[in-house]
Amino acid sequence: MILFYKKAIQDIRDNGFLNAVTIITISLSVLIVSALALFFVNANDIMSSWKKGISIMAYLKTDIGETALPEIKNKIQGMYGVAEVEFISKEEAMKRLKEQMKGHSSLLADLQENPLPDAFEVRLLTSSADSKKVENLAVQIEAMPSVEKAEYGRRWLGRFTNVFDLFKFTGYAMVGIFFMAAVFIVANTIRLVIYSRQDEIEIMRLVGATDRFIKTPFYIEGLIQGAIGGIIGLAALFVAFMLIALNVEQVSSSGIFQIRFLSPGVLCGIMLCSIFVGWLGCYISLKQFLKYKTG
Amino acid sequence: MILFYKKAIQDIRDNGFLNAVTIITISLSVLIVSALALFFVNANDIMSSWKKGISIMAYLKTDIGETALPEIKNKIQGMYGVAEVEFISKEEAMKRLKEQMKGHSSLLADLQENPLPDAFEVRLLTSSADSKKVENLAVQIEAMPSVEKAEYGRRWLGRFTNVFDLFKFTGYAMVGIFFMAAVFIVANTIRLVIYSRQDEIEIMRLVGATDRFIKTPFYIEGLIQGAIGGIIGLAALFVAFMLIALNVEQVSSSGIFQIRFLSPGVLCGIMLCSIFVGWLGCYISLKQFLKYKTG
Amino acid sequence: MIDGNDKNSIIRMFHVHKQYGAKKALIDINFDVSKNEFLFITGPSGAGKSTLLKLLYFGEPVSEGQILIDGMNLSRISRNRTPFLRRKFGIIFQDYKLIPTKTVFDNVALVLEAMGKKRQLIQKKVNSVLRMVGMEERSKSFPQSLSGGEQQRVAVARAVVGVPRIILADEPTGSLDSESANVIVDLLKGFHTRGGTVIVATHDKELLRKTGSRIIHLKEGRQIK
Amino acid sequence: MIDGNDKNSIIRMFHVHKQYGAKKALIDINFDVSKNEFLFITGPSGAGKSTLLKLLYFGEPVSEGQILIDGMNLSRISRNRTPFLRRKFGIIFQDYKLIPTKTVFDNVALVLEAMGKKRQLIQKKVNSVLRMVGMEERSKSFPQSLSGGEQQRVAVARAVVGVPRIILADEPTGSLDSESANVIVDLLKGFHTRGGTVIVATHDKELLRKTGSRIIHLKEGRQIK
Ligand SMILES: Nc1ncnc2c1ncn2[C@@H]1O[C@H](COP(=O)(O)OP(=O)(O)OP(=O)(O)O)[C@@H](O)[C@H]1O
Ligand SMILES: Nc1ncnc2c1ncn2[C@@H]1O[C@H](COP(=O)(O)OP(=O)(O)OP(=O)(O)O)[C@@H](O)[C@H]1O
Ligand SMILES: [Mg+2]
Ligand SMILES: [Mg+2]
Repeated sequence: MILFYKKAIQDIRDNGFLNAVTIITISLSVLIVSALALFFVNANDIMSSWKKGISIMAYLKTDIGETALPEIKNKIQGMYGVAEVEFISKEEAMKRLKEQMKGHSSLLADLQENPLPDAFEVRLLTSSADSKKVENLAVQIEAMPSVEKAEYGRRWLGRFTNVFDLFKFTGYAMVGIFFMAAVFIVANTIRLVIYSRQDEIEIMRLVGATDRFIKTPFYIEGLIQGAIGGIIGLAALFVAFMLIALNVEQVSSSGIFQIRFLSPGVLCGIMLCSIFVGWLGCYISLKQFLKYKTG
Repeated sequence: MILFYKKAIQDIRDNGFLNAVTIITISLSVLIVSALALFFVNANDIMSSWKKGISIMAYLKTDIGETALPEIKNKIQGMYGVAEVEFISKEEAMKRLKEQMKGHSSLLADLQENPLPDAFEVRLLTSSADSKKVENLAVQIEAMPSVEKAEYGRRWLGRFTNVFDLFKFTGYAMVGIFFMAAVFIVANTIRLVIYSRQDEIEIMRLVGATDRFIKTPFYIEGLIQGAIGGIIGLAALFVAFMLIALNVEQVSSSGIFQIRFLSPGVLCGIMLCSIFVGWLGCYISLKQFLKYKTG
Repeated sequence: MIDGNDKNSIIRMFHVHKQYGAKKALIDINFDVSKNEFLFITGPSGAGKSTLLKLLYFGEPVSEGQILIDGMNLSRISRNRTPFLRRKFGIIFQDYKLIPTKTVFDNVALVLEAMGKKRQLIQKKVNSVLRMVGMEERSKSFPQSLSGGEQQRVAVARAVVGVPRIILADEPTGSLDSESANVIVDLLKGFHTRGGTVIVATHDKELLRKTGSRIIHLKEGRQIK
Repeated sequence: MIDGNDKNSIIRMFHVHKQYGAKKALIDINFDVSKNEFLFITGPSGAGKSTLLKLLYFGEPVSEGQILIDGMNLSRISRNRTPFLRRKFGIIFQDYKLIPTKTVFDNVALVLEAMGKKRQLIQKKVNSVLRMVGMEERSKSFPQSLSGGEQQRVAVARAVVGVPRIILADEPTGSLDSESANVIVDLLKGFHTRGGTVIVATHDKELLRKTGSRIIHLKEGRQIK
């Protein structure tokens, strides 16, 4: 095995140009796929942060006493998909309404009595923030005897959920397509490299080398190339990311969203894929080229 | 020239494997870049459609007579960046408010007189729908003697504009990076192909062929491969698009957004790029490989 | 159908035919080669000499007929076993078939590495055969930087380094002046003396004259007596 | 420094040296070749024969010295002009240098295509030279499917098809039996008779004997008298 490893290193040096091309191609492919993944991860973050704004207002019946409130709160809190429940007294609600109608609050100033009900604002777990789940939850809350009505931004949520779903679907589809394209490109490049070393392979077979002896250095080379290509690709992505991030810092000093790099787990995954693809390209090509030959 | 063309066709047949690899690589590269472009075009559409929702409410002073309205409307309409101006009478405004407060409209039922003002809803051209421009316009409208107050969703707009700008910036950056990566990948592949035909080139030179005689068929091949690769790549994209579009149709039967394929102009641009890159790859590689040789 | 029990024959060919598309390269070839024989195959250009050798080392399958090498029937050999069949042979190819990206040393060492030999042993043996063919000074050169004759000598070194049972030499002195050719002939003879089997395909009359052993004549794919 | 006014010389070499790294392949070579001369270059393996020819067709630049071809000084020739220099030569390479992806016909036709000749003419001439070397039946084959000698004959055909002024033949009969070799020798002689200049690098003693004209001996890169 050590011999094979040495032979692989030797080989990489002997075929400098071919190896450079392979590594560059792998790097670029990794860059493409990981850039896309990075984009979708961040876009997903932003969208998810919007989801946090989704809430259900549970308006209570007017005859509910203050003592019953903790129990109701607990009950709602216990429902599936609920993240947080906040009590909004009718005074608080009126304050908010006034704020909303700022400039025309004269309208409300005429009122002697506050006609608004007490309410609970129910915030949702982001995982449950799609139209169906929200609808279910709202129905469930409305069914509680102490709740008069449960409301949420039905139209807006429907629209947003559609966009979000489409976005996610497209994201998966694109990452999938790009990944496959990258695998093909890398495999193709390695095939070309091995094609141009066909004679060498044939000569090795003719002097009595076993398939294993021929293949092993190629495999090790493939793994090394995959690893180097992966590192270069991810490094390039990181540089590009830092450049964009600096720019974004200026654009969004508001700090509402925080763009972030790929997580260590994903990075490891990409590295593993890159290494695997380096090996796979060799595997397929060798299989093909060795099959062409007799004996 | 016809001779060269024939030689190029002949060459493509003689080097079937090498040509297949080149064409596949070009196709995949075109697919990647155009898929990304398609994604951003559609995402941009959706975001732009949200922009259409942005409007400025210009509340009129209470002492404005009905006869002055057309003049005010015209004046606003004439401002830069304004798409559409709609008059909202105070009765209409009350109706909307009641609708918003549905369930608690008892609150408003008590009112004898409508305290809301008349207003104009000013819709904006999408090109003018960023925070600064909207702000400017709002200030301008508020400065009109007949306008009491001009309001718009300042916070939401700021946030949205940030996201939109970031999105656009990322979009350009990614399309740029991917385009460059694709060009490199294709050039690299062609380099490998020409590398494996180095001996052939050297032999041609030795039997007295001029550089032009050697290069021209490669160039024509490059152009043809670029064209074929471009067509296949775009065709693949179209198929993928149709598959996704069918899926989306079901998701968003609401019909709020309509995803669309790349415009003919963009398609032509991609084809031209693809053809150009096919040629460029040959150009660079041949330059390099011919330089290595003496004489 | 046939069994290789003839203890004295290392190679047996029975009614061998080889066809490339419509082109008949070999027609009904029958001969045995004894252990420790020095055999020439001769005939004009295109007669089928190289093709005959190719069939022996299983570079191509036969179209018809049977070949036994050291008791193994080539038509029944599995893909996994071919490398071991090939290690019985040391082959000097007509076009040398050196690997252009490897040095002279590495080209020759390859045979021993494929056999799994130890590094020190490889070093020693390769240097010794390169000295025998007069190429030890060029061991770090690449094949393209060698003259035709030098490449041929490296090819010879590679063929003998693994101490095979049979040497197949296709025009082994074609690019060599008579002096260098003598070195190679002596090398082959020495190998033969030490018990090896040698098959040489050539049209070098001088070579035939110098050695004077059994000759198989081919013409247009047929064996002529 | 030197002018090519000697009307009778088509090739002149003045103090030519060629060095590859530390290796001196040619040392102080001086000779003239007259128009319509038939010249042999001989010497042992690695003497520098192929290198000498390579310098003539400008496959490599000289390290030192001057070469005049037909009055052109090679050290002053521009890159654009080299193809036209090379068309003065028909070259039979020691390793043939056929293009593996082109048929025999296309390999030979290439020379004429590069010169911009008409299709019908090409067809006619290529078929005629292939007939001369006995390869007209294989014109649609690819080089790998030819025997060594057949490839060499195609290489000869390619060298003569463009009716060059000078033929450089590097071991042109190395892979050929004596009969086929005679065909090639006759072809070269015919070319010489019709006014061409021929330079043959070889160590085939028989070939030297058969022709009997001026011989330049090389040894370890030096011209020996
Ligand atoms: N792969 C192939 N496809 C088609 N024909 C082939 C192939 N290999 C060899 N031939 C033909 O078979 C015949 C015998 O070829 P072979 O190489 O055995 O000749 P040879 O005796 O070695 O000749 P030489 O002395 O010229 O090397 C030739 O006519 C050759 O063209
Ligand atoms: N590119 C190169 N780099 C280094 N050395 C070289 C190169 N080309 C040739 N040589 C060396 O120069 C010497 C002369 O080589 P050349 O090919 O001219 O020999 P030759 O006379 O043709 O021999 P042969 O009869 O074997 O063909 C040889 O020792 C060879 O190794
Ligand atoms: Mg042969
Ligand atoms: Mg030589």
